[in-house]
Order: sequence, then structure tokens, then C-alpha cells
Amino acid sequence: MRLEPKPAPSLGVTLLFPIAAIVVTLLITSLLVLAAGASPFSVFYLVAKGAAGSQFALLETLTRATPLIFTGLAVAVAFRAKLWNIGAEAQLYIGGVVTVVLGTGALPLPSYLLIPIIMIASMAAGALLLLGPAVLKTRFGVDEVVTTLLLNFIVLLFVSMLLEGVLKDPMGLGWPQSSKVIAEAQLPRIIQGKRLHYGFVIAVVAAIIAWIIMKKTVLGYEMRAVGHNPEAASFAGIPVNRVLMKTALLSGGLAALAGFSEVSGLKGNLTLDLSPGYGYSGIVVAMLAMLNPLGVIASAIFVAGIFVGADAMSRTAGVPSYIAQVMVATALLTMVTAILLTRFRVRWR
Amino acid sequence: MPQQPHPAASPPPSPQGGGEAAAPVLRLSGITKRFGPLVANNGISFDLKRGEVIALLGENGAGKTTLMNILFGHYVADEGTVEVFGKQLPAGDPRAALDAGVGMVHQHFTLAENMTVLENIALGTQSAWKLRLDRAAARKRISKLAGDFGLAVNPDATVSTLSVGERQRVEILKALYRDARILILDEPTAVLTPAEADALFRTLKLLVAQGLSIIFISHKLHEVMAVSDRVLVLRSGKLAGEQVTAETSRAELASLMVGQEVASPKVAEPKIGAVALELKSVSAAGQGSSHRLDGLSLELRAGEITGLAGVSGNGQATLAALIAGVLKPASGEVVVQGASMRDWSPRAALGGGVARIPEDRHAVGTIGDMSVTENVIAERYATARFSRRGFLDWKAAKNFAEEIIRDYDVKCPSPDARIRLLSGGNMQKLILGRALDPDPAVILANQPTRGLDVGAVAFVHRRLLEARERGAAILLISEDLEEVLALSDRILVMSKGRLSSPSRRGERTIRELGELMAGHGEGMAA
Amino acid sequence: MEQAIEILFTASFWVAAIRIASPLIFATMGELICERAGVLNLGIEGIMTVGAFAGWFTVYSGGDLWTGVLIAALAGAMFGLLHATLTVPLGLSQHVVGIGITLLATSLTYFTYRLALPQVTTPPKIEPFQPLPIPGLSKIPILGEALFSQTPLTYLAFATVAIVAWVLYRTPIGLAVRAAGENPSAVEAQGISVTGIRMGAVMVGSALMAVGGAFLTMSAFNSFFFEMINGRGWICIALVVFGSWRPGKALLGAILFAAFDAYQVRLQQISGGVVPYQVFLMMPYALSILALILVARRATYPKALMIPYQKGER
Amino acid sequence: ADPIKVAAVYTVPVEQQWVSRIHKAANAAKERGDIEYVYSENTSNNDYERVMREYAEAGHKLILGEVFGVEEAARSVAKDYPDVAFLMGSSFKPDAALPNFSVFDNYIQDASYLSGIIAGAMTKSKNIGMVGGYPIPEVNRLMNAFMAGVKESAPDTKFQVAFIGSWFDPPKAKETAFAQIDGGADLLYAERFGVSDAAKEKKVLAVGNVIDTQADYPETVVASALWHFEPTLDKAIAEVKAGSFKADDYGVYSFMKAGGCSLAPLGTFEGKVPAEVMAKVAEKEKAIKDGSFTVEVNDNEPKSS
Ligand SMILES: Nc1ncnc2c1ncn2[C@@H]1O[C@H](COP(=O)(O)OP(=O)(O)OP(=O)(O)O)[C@@H](O)[C@H]1O
Ligand SMILES: Nc1ncnc2c1ncn2[C@@H]1O[C@H](COP(=O)(O)OP(=O)(O)OP(=O)(O)O)[C@@H](O)[C@H]1O
Ligand SMILES: [Mg+2]
Ligand SMILES: [Mg+2]
Repeated sequence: MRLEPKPAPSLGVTLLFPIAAIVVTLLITSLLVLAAGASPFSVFYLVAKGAAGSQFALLETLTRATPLIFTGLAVAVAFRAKLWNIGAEAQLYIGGVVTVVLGTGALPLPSYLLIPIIMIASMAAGALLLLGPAVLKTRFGVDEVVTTLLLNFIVLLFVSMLLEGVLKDPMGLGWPQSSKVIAEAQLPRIIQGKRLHYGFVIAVVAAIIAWIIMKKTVLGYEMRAVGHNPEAASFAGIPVNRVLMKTALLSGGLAALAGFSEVSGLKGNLTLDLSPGYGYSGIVVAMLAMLNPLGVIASAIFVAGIFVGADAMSRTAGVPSYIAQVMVATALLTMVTAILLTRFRVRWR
Repeated sequence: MPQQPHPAASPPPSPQGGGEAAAPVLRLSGITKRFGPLVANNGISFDLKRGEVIALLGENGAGKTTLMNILFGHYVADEGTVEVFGKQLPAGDPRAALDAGVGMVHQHFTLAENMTVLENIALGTQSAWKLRLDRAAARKRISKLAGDFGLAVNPDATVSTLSVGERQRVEILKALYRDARILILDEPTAVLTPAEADALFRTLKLLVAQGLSIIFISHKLHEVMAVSDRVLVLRSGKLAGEQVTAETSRAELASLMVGQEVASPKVAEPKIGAVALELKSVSAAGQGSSHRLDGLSLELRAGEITGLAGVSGNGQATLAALIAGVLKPASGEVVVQGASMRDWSPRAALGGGVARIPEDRHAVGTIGDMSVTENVIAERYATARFSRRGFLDWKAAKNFAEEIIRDYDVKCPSPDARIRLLSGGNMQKLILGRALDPDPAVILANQPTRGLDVGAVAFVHRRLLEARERGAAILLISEDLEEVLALSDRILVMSKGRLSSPSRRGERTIRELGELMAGHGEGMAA
Repeated sequence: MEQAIEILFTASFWVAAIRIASPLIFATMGELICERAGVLNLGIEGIMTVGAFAGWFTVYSGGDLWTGVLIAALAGAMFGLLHATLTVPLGLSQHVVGIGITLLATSLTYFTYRLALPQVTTPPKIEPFQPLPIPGLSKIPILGEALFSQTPLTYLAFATVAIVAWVLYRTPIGLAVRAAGENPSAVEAQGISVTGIRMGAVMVGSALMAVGGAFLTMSAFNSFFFEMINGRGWICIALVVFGSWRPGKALLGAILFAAFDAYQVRLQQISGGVVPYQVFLMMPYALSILALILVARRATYPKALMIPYQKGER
Repeated sequence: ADPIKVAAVYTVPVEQQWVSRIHKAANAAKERGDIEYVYSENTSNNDYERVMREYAEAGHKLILGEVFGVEEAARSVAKDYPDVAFLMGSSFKPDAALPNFSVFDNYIQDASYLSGIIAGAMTKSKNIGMVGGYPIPEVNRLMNAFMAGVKESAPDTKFQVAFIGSWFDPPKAKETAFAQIDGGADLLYAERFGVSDAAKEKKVLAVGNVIDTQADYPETVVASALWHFEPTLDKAIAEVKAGSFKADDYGVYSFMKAGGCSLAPLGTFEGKVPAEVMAKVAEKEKAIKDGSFTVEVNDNEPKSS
């Protein structure tokens, strides 16, 4: 079996395959629902309703998409330069730590100063966290897949230590959680009384900026060059190591914003369960978007929507809620395959 | 899982006795292969006889490699059949080709570098389910073949430590180990030194004497004339001509290939100027398998082409890396147009007006998955011409790409095409254009015509001579002695990291140069 | 302080280290095989989960222990097949497929568990593998006790290392696997199907990962819990790198890591609660990074790792 | 009357000891026909609020759960659905301004204390190992009460305390317990799954927590402090049925007085625990029940000694 590039896929084909992917996902999900003894016939309707069937559902989807946009961007940027950052999870938590360190009253500033300061500080911390593996990679040749992966564990334990130590909320009755950030450090809700907050807007803006950086700027060009062929890039005079450092800073900073936005916009404080694996999902989101920063917005909303919708479906249909993750995973795998098939034709000999 | 009988167990049917001429060992009939809209091979048919050497000739991108890949089963032809010893080969099955006695030495070597010679050769030759790889038997067989055909290599050496010539011997051994009766060599001499090439030809003679048939691809007409019995010329995927070697000439072949006469460039008297680049007793660690440099000094003058000849591995690559700015000297000084360069780097070199044409255009010269536009600005994207305040000016970049494409006659679909899709010759023209456009004071041309067809070679030569006229100081590093002799105003020979005394155009004969390259003879500087 | 050192000379410490290492050894060998063939398998965490469940559930439903191991291996191989189909012939990103497989395998396991055992509140137990001291050898002080008074699965883990090493370095098929990870075109040019080799390697590797998971439910413990793999799969990815893609060194890495883990638990007890417990838990991870820095420069990784191979492409 | 529609939102799978007690009580009520019961398990705190709202929207009358990490969000949901009763595990107090939001917690320190008295008597080495998941109040409280109980019968006992940083890693809990046995412990406080298994293998004793596992470890588990969620849940159901649900602290329904916790029957250890110890236990139990003795609620992280 081999793949042959298709000349230029028509719009129909470009849409057909992703739709087919969703259909396959629904079929598989329906089978599982059937296996659970529930009726499989309304699965599609229930998922769609749960993801976007009401203002509430839609806002929930966007709320969940917000951190995924940030981590997706972090991964997209890093993977472009072939810096395999699997540590967005850790960077996210560090962003959360900085947010509560600065946002719980240490800096008595008005919102319009405090929030930018926290954002910058979070980004700096996340950036520095990824700088470590980047330096180890360029100086010692240590594989960053491994170091960033291991750092996820270390940072989570570190955060746990902080939450049971210096950052512990004195009013928290002993729970390992930080104090709440002050009102000035909170991102306002977009609609009063709903969960969607301005973190989503910041995420979209970040995606646009990342897109501009990748497409329009010297840095973006350098990153792509380094990613595709570091030897040739270096020969042409592109400072490869410096570019990798900058990439690490950018990527780590973006991931840290996810932590900032979750704490400052949604949760209000830092806990050990700030992220249900947003850092890892970021990889999925970024790859679905084919590393395009603008595509990350769409793919984050897609992934969030599938999860939120399937989760709601599981309750209505009365099947174990684990089906939501099954559906996300299935959707992911069928979707990446579909995207491939829009561009290549499979030949069987 | 592939099941491979020991090659010795199933000797391919070899037509013994009479009727050899009647029954070809290989027959291609009506091979057509399309890549999208492009027809890479168009109804190609020919026969190969026992003990015959066919040379396959054609411009870059004419479809030679594609044809051989079909024959070997890497590609599946859209139409046509391949018959070996009268039996049709199943399409797209390299194993069947191997079993039928076809061996192929690919244009780009197919060796696992971190593994040993023996492992590379034995790969796939023993039953997959055997609980033990029989190394002793393999070693014995390799030694025997190596002895018989003058292909000396150490079976236990790791491939990454081997020179290009040795690697090629391994590739040939791979084929012979499997009792190949038909050997395909795709541009085997493109990366060889003349001495290595001669050794290869001796081996080929021995093989032919054993009754093997050979298909040989090369852009070097003198080799084609020397080695082959018959020449097939491909042009744009079609068989454009067939000649018995003894009855044709280089000029005729060249015009068959390109469709017109190829004139060799005329060389005017040099107008030698000031020293443009000087290395003052530099020392540097060896690059890869190349020799280290110890206190080497070199001057390149404006308006002069300095040719550097030598057997590869003697330090040319190190010297090239040094001049290109990729390598910093451990001691000594690099002086560019009178200024001593403290922070030596590719950027510093480019800033000092040093243009670089790298040896390996695929791995170093271009970024395959980026567009033509993105590649042409790679050396200068940070200058005011292409960027402002951190933003790239894509319009200027595209204009520049179009300019190069036009001025350097680059055949490519569009400036937005990935450069990987260009043929080697066109890639090289693009690199040349990128390097020469800013009117550099110094040009480092490292193997600038390796693997190019005659038309492309002439084009590159012409451009280099034009730059010389304009007053550029050029260092031409080439393993092609003919090229060095044709272009250089001054020739240096490199051996064991040291330079010979220079000779002017025509002063030393090929023989004398050869002795210097071998490391003896007078004139090696202390 | 003295106590801290004494621990290192107790047999029970080394017994624990070997026991903790066992699942890591299986899974590390599995990952090593995949990577040696050129495929990074980030599905490991999920595949271990599948193995942990499949093995345990087989025994819980009445199968015997070795059948459980076999079923675990088969289940792992099935997910390996899915991974391989997507990453080898289709050449999809190994990162994204790996993470997708982990997600899918994990959630599908949980879903199945809940369907199979809807009413349980305490996870049911099975009769797991029991330690099987090897007569004579297990009497050797410390080392003998550590190595030869374990369960049969631990012995299998060590045997796996030897087999993997033998296959990789001594057999024709191992040669093909290594070559596929170094330069797939070299394999193709010798008439072997790169796709076949890589898919086979990923399936076998995944089967081993699943057995590693099964060790947790069938030897280290006796019932299945959600999230019980708890990052062990990711550790194995680090161990492969640490071991420079060599079975022997990877084994050493696994034992070293497990020893750190067994050690930190014991240090926690004698530290008197002065040092936060998280510091101890961090120890194995931090030391792994340190160890990587020491070995990285010399490590030669499979050149074609993570690079999909398409026949007829350059 | 029609059964009440009850929904529960758990942040962990229903196997987790703490949640399993709620799940069990809810299933019992369902069997009795008092309620219809659905639940969502393993709901991360990020999704918690959404799931609560979905259940509220779907017409459930009583929503159970644990809002330790999402206190504020949960209360805002309650505010938006005044007709739905919320009974939530929480460390905070009820708020009169939010009449449909009540709290509970596993205040079973009474039983833990009593189990400690037995443990103190049963350890010969005067060295007890304790393996916890995370040092959160729910865990600390019981560990501290247990330790206080131990000191009652064996004041000079040494404690080894360890946390494994996970709720679901029985192999790791087991390894940690092994390490404590190596460190001299001959009795283990089994806060996590896995600890009793280590005790069983090494033939030392264990004291259970929250659930009764003696049937699985007849030779090992001496005593267990059990949590019974039934009084809490049944009270809430009754209130909802009567239409009188109001903001309240249901924590007291976990107290021994209310039948919310108990010492598990000694079972196989009947007669193996010295009679005078059991007499003391009975005496303390009585004092606890009549209010003359209260076990201190101490949420601080216990340390090794
Ligand atoms: N894998 C491929 N996919 C698409 N097109 C291809 C592929 N390989 C070759 N081609 C096309 O086929 C044409 C012939 O290529 P081929 O490699 O056979 O040239 P060649 O004669 O060997 O050239 P050279 O002398 O430079 O080696 C090229 O112009 C190219 O456009
Ligand atoms: N993936 C591809 N898609 C399309 N065309 C390709 C592809 N790979 C190679 N080609 C074409 O194959 C032809 C020959 O490629 P090849 O790499 O052999 O270049 P070359 O001219 O032989 O260069 P060199 O001799 O320096 O290796 C080129 O014309 C190129 O356009
Ligand atoms: Mg070619
Ligand atoms: Mg070529």
C-alpha cells in the first residue's frame, strides 16, 4: 500500500472526508452506547445538543476550548521548529502558580495594570520552564520529549508542595489550594453569570498574533527553517540555537497563559486539578490544526465540543461518562486520517 | 514476512551456451510512469544482453532514476512490463527483482549508517525466522567476493566511518552477495574521486567478464565512452536515441541529450586584483571524515579562480566549512577584504561578501520542504531588502525569487513550489543565483557541478567565469580534475590537510597533479 | 543518615526495587522495540492500562493467570495494530496518534470496566501470581533474595530482556528491525517490507507494554483501578532514552529508577516529616533527568525515529 | 409518593472509598424505591459546574456531590436553581442566604479514635505505619483521631506517615506499606487500597478506614472505622420529600451519635483483642454517644515521629 499526493483536492473532497470522519466516530460511539444497553439512535442529536444546542452548551464548549487554544498554540509553535514540547501541562501549572503568587494581593494594583503584569510574569515563568529542556537539548543533546515529559511530574509535585506549603490558603480549611485571586486580578466574564470569560478573547488574540509571527515575521520564518532542516538553516546563517531558545520562550509562554486564564478567568484559585490534561490535549489540538495557529482555534473548539457534547450525551443516554473521552479519541484519530486522505490517495500496490 | 532462501541455493537461470544474443537477460517493454500530470517515463522499451554494459544518459530529471526504480520494484509503472531472464517481474516488488538477480546501487546510498558493513550486506539474505544470524558464513562470503572483485572493505566497520568510495563498494557487494546477474548503477561516480572511479571501472570489467550485465547512469560523457557498449539517451521521459558506443562521439551524445550542441565556455585572461580572502595559519578540527588543518595559509585574489584538487577526506571539507563560516578556526586568522574576522560565523562570512555554494545541495544547500522563495532569501532574509522591524517583506522576496528563476533559467512550477520538487540541476542553479546575486567578493564553490547534466554544468561554469570577470575571488573545490583544469587560473592540491605550492593554468600535467594528490611529488608546502 | 545508608544493604529494599522495576522492564522493552524500528509509541500509557485490565479481567472471569497474561498481550497487540496502521502505512504523526491511542485505550478500558462491573463498589480481587523462590539461588544474601524470590512474571521480565537483546542483535529479523529504525530505504532495497517490519515491531512492542500493565494487576496487586498506571508508561519512554536504545542499559535504567522509588519511600519514613513528601516523590524523576544529561552525548538514537517511510518517496 | 429524582456528581470513580459510601447509600435508597438515582463519576473540577447545571436543568430534585475544589461555583449553581436541593461534601459551613445548599463531610473521627485504641493494644513493636493519598483534611482528621486513640492505649508508639501523591495507585501504596513494615511497623493504618494487601502478605495487622474489608483480609484487618452515609442521605431525602430542605450542616450525621460511623465488628478477631481494651473501647464509645467525651477534630497534616 502506498500514498500518492492528490493534485488539488476539490472543496467537496476537502469537506467530505472530515464529515465522513465524524460519521464514523458517531457510528463507533453509537455501537458503544448500544453495548451499554441504551438507545443508539439519538446519539448524534444528543452530542450536538450537548455541545451547541443551547447558549449554555455553546458557552461551555467555548469555555473548555479556551485553555486548549493556549496549549494548542504552544505546541503548534514549538512543533514548527521541531522542538517537541510535551510539557505544556507543566508550563500551564507554572502560569497558574505565578497568577496566584501575584494575584492574591501581593500587588495592589488596578486591573488594567495588574492583569497585564500577571500575564507577562506567567509567560516569563512558563518560558523559563521550557528554556531548561531547550538548553539541555542544544547544549547536551538531551531529548526534549523526555525532559519535558518528566518535568510534568516534577512540576506537579512542586505545585503540590506549594499548595500544601507557602501557597496554602489559610482560609481553605486545610485543603491543598491557594487563596483566591483578588477581584482586580480576575478576568471578567463575557456574559454576566456565565462561565465564558475574557480568557477566550485573549486566546483568540494570541492565536492571531501567533499566526502573524509564523507567517509574517522573521522569527516565524527562522522557526520554520530550523524545524525543517537545522543544518541547512545554520549554513544559511540562521542562528539555530538562538531560534530554538526563542521558540521555547514563546511556546512556554503561551502554555503558561492557559494556566493564567484558567485561574484568573474561571477557577479563581490554584488547585492540583487545574488541568485535566490540557497540556497533552494541546498536542492533539495543534496537530489537528496542522500546526496552523488560526486552525488551532477551530480545532480546540472542535475537541472541546466533542467532549462537552459527548459528556452531556452520556448523562442523557444513561451510559458511563467515560464515553466522552472515547469519543474525543475516536474523533481525533478518524479526523487526522480524514485530513490525510483529503491530500493523498491510497494505492494498494 | 519475507522469506529469503540463501542466494546460493537458487542460482538465477543463466542462459548458457548459444543463443545469447537472442535471449536478452532483461527486457523493458513500453514502460510509462506518470507523477500527476508529469510523464516521467513515456513508453520506454529496450533489451539488455548478457555481459553487456548499457549507459543511460539524459538531462537532470529526464527520468533515468525513475526507470531504474521501476525495474527494481520501488515504483510501480503505470504501463509496461519488465522481464528478467524471460520471466515477467511482478510490479512493485523489490524482493522479486532481487531474487531474479537484479542488483541496484542507488543514486543516494541505502545504507544504515550505524550498522556494520556485514549487517548491511546480510540484511534480508537469511530466513527471517532463523534464531541466529549466521555471521561467520556471511563474513566468509563477503571476503571472497571482495577478493574476487577488488572491493576491499572491512566487514566489521561501521558504515558511518567509511568514505564515500568504500560505501559504494558496500553497495556493490550487497548486490553481488545476492548473486546479482544484472547490476544497475545510478550515477555511481558522481561522488567518487577519479581514482575511486577508476577502481570502480576495474571492478565493473571483472563483473562483465563473469557474465554480468550492467546498466550504468552517468552525466560524465568520458566515462560513458570508456565503459559502455551501448548508450541509451533519455529526453523528457522518452527514449531519444540509441547508439553503439564505438560508433558515436561525446559531442553527438551531448546534443542527443540536450537537443543541441553544448559549447564549452571560453576562458579569457584573468585580471588579477587584490587579496580578497586570506587565511593566516589557521588550524581547525577535522569535519566529519575530513582531515584536520594545521597552520594552513591561503590567499584568494580578486578576478582569479583558484582550483583546489585532492582526494576527498584530505581536508577540503574542513577548509570549505572554515571559509563558509560554519567552522571557527581554533587558531589563526581569517581576513576578509583586509578586515580580520573575530567572530567568524556564516553570518559574518555573508556580511564580509563571501558567497557559498555548499557541497551537498539537498542536506545543506536547501531546505527541502520550504518554497523556492523561502529558500532564495535564506542567506539574506534579515537584511533591509527583505525585512523591516522583524517583519518579512514577502513581496520583495517573491520578486527576488522570480528574478533568480528568470536570470538563472531555473525550471520550476512556481516560486511557491517546495524546492524538493526541483531537480538537482535546477536546485543548483537556484543556489548559484542566491549566492551570486549580491555580487560577492569571494565565492566558495564546493563541488558545484556534482551530478549535473552537461547543459547544467556548462551553465554553472559560465556563471562562475562571469563572476571572475567581474572581479570575484573564487575558490573552486572539485574532485573532477577536468573541471579544475578547465576553470582554474591557479591550482592547489590538498593532501593530509596541507596545500601544495600553487601552479598556474597549464603548468602541471594531470599526472603531476595526481602525484600531488597521492601525497608525494614535489611542491607539497611544508 | 546512617539509617539512610543501611537501607541500601537490606534485602527487602532490593526485593522491592526489582518488583517495582518489573512492569517498567516489560513496557520499556516494548517501547524500545517500537523505537528501534523507528516508531515512537506514545500510546504506551494507554496500552498498559488495557493490559492491566484485560489480564485481570480474564482471571476474574475464570481464566487462569497465564491465559490472562496472554490475553493482555493480545489486547495490547490490537492497539499496537491500530497505532501501527495509522503511523506506518498512513504515516500520520506519531505524537498525535500516540496520544490519541493513550486517550482511546484508557477511556475504552474504563468504559468497558464500568459496563462489565456496573455494581461493584470495591474492585473485586483475583488470586495473583505468588512469589516463587528459586531453590538455592534465593538463599544468596541480598542479591539472591532480590532476584530469585519474585513472582514468575518478574522472571519473565528478565527473560524478556535477554530475548529482546538476542533477537535484536543476533537474529535476521532483529537486524531488519534495527535497520528499519536506522534507514528504511536500506531495508526496502534489500527486499524487505519496511511496513511489515515496523508494524510487526509496534505490535510486539505494544504486547509487551500490555504485559507490563498486567503485572500491576496480576502480580504487584490483585485488582484493577482507574488511573493505576499513574505515569509509569511515560517513565518507560525516558528509560528507553536513558538506556540509549539498548536492552541491557534500559534494564539497568529501570532497576535504577525503581531503586530510587523504593528508596524515597523508605527515606520518607526516617525523615520525620521535615522534608515535604513531594520532594521524595520528585526524586526519581529529577534523577532521571540528571542521568540523561550524563548519557545524552554518547547516545546514538535510531536515525529514522519518528520519520514515516513512504515507499517511492524521497 | 413518587421516588425523588436524585443525581450525584463525583470527582472520582465510585470505587474510591469515600465516594463508594455515598454511592452505596444512594443505591440502597434506590432499592427501597425512595429515589431515582443517576450519577456522573470522575468529573473533573473543570467540568463540575457544568454537570451540576445539566442535572439541575434535567429536573433532579436533590443533587449530591463533593465540591471541595469548586465551592464557589457550586454555590452559584445552587443560587440559580432554588427549587433543587444540593447536598454537598464540603469543608465549609452552610449559608442561610442559600437555603437550598447543605454540606456534609465524613466526620468519623469517633470511630477512628476507637480503632486507634484497639491498634495501640495490638501493636507489639509499638510502631505503626500509615499510608495516605494526599494530606487533605478528610484524611488528616481521621489519621489524627486514630493516632490519638493509639496514644490512649500505647502512649509511646512510633508512627511512620507517608503520602503517595495519588488516590489510585494500589501497587505504590503497597510498596510504601512494605517499606514501613521494613521500618519496623507491625500494624498499618489502611487509608488506601493496597495497604492491607501488604499487611496480609507480610503477616502483620491492619486497621481499616471508611469501608469494611475484613472479609477480604480475615487474618489481617483487626478493626475498621466505618462511615455510614445513610443517616445523612436519608435525612436529606426526608427533608426534600417534606419540602423542608434548608441550609444545614449534615456533618453531624456522620458522628457516632447519629449512627454515621461505627467500629466494624471484630469478626475474626473476636476474642483476640484483650478484653480490657474492648472494655475501654466500649466505655469511650458510650462517652462519645452521650456527649461526655468528644474526639478532637484535627485537620493538620500528621507527621512521622
Ligand atoms: N517520487 C516522485 N514523485 C513525483 N515526481 C517524481 C518522483 N520521482 C521523480 N519524479 C519526476 O520524474 C522526473 C524524472 O525524475 P528522475 O529521478 O527519474 O530523473 P533523473 O533522470 O534520474 O534525473 P537526475 O539525472 O537528476 O538524476 C522528475 O522530473 C520528477 O518531476
Ligand atoms: N518527492 C518528489 N516529488 C516530485 N518530484 C521529485 C520528488 N523527488 C524527486 N523528484 C524529482 O526527481 C528528479 C531527480 O531527483 P534527484 O533527487 O535524483 O535529483 P538529482 O537531479 O539527481 O540531484 P542529485 O544528483 O544532486 O541528487 C528531480 O527532477 C525532482 O524534481
Ligand atoms: Mg537520477
Ligand atoms: Mg542527479
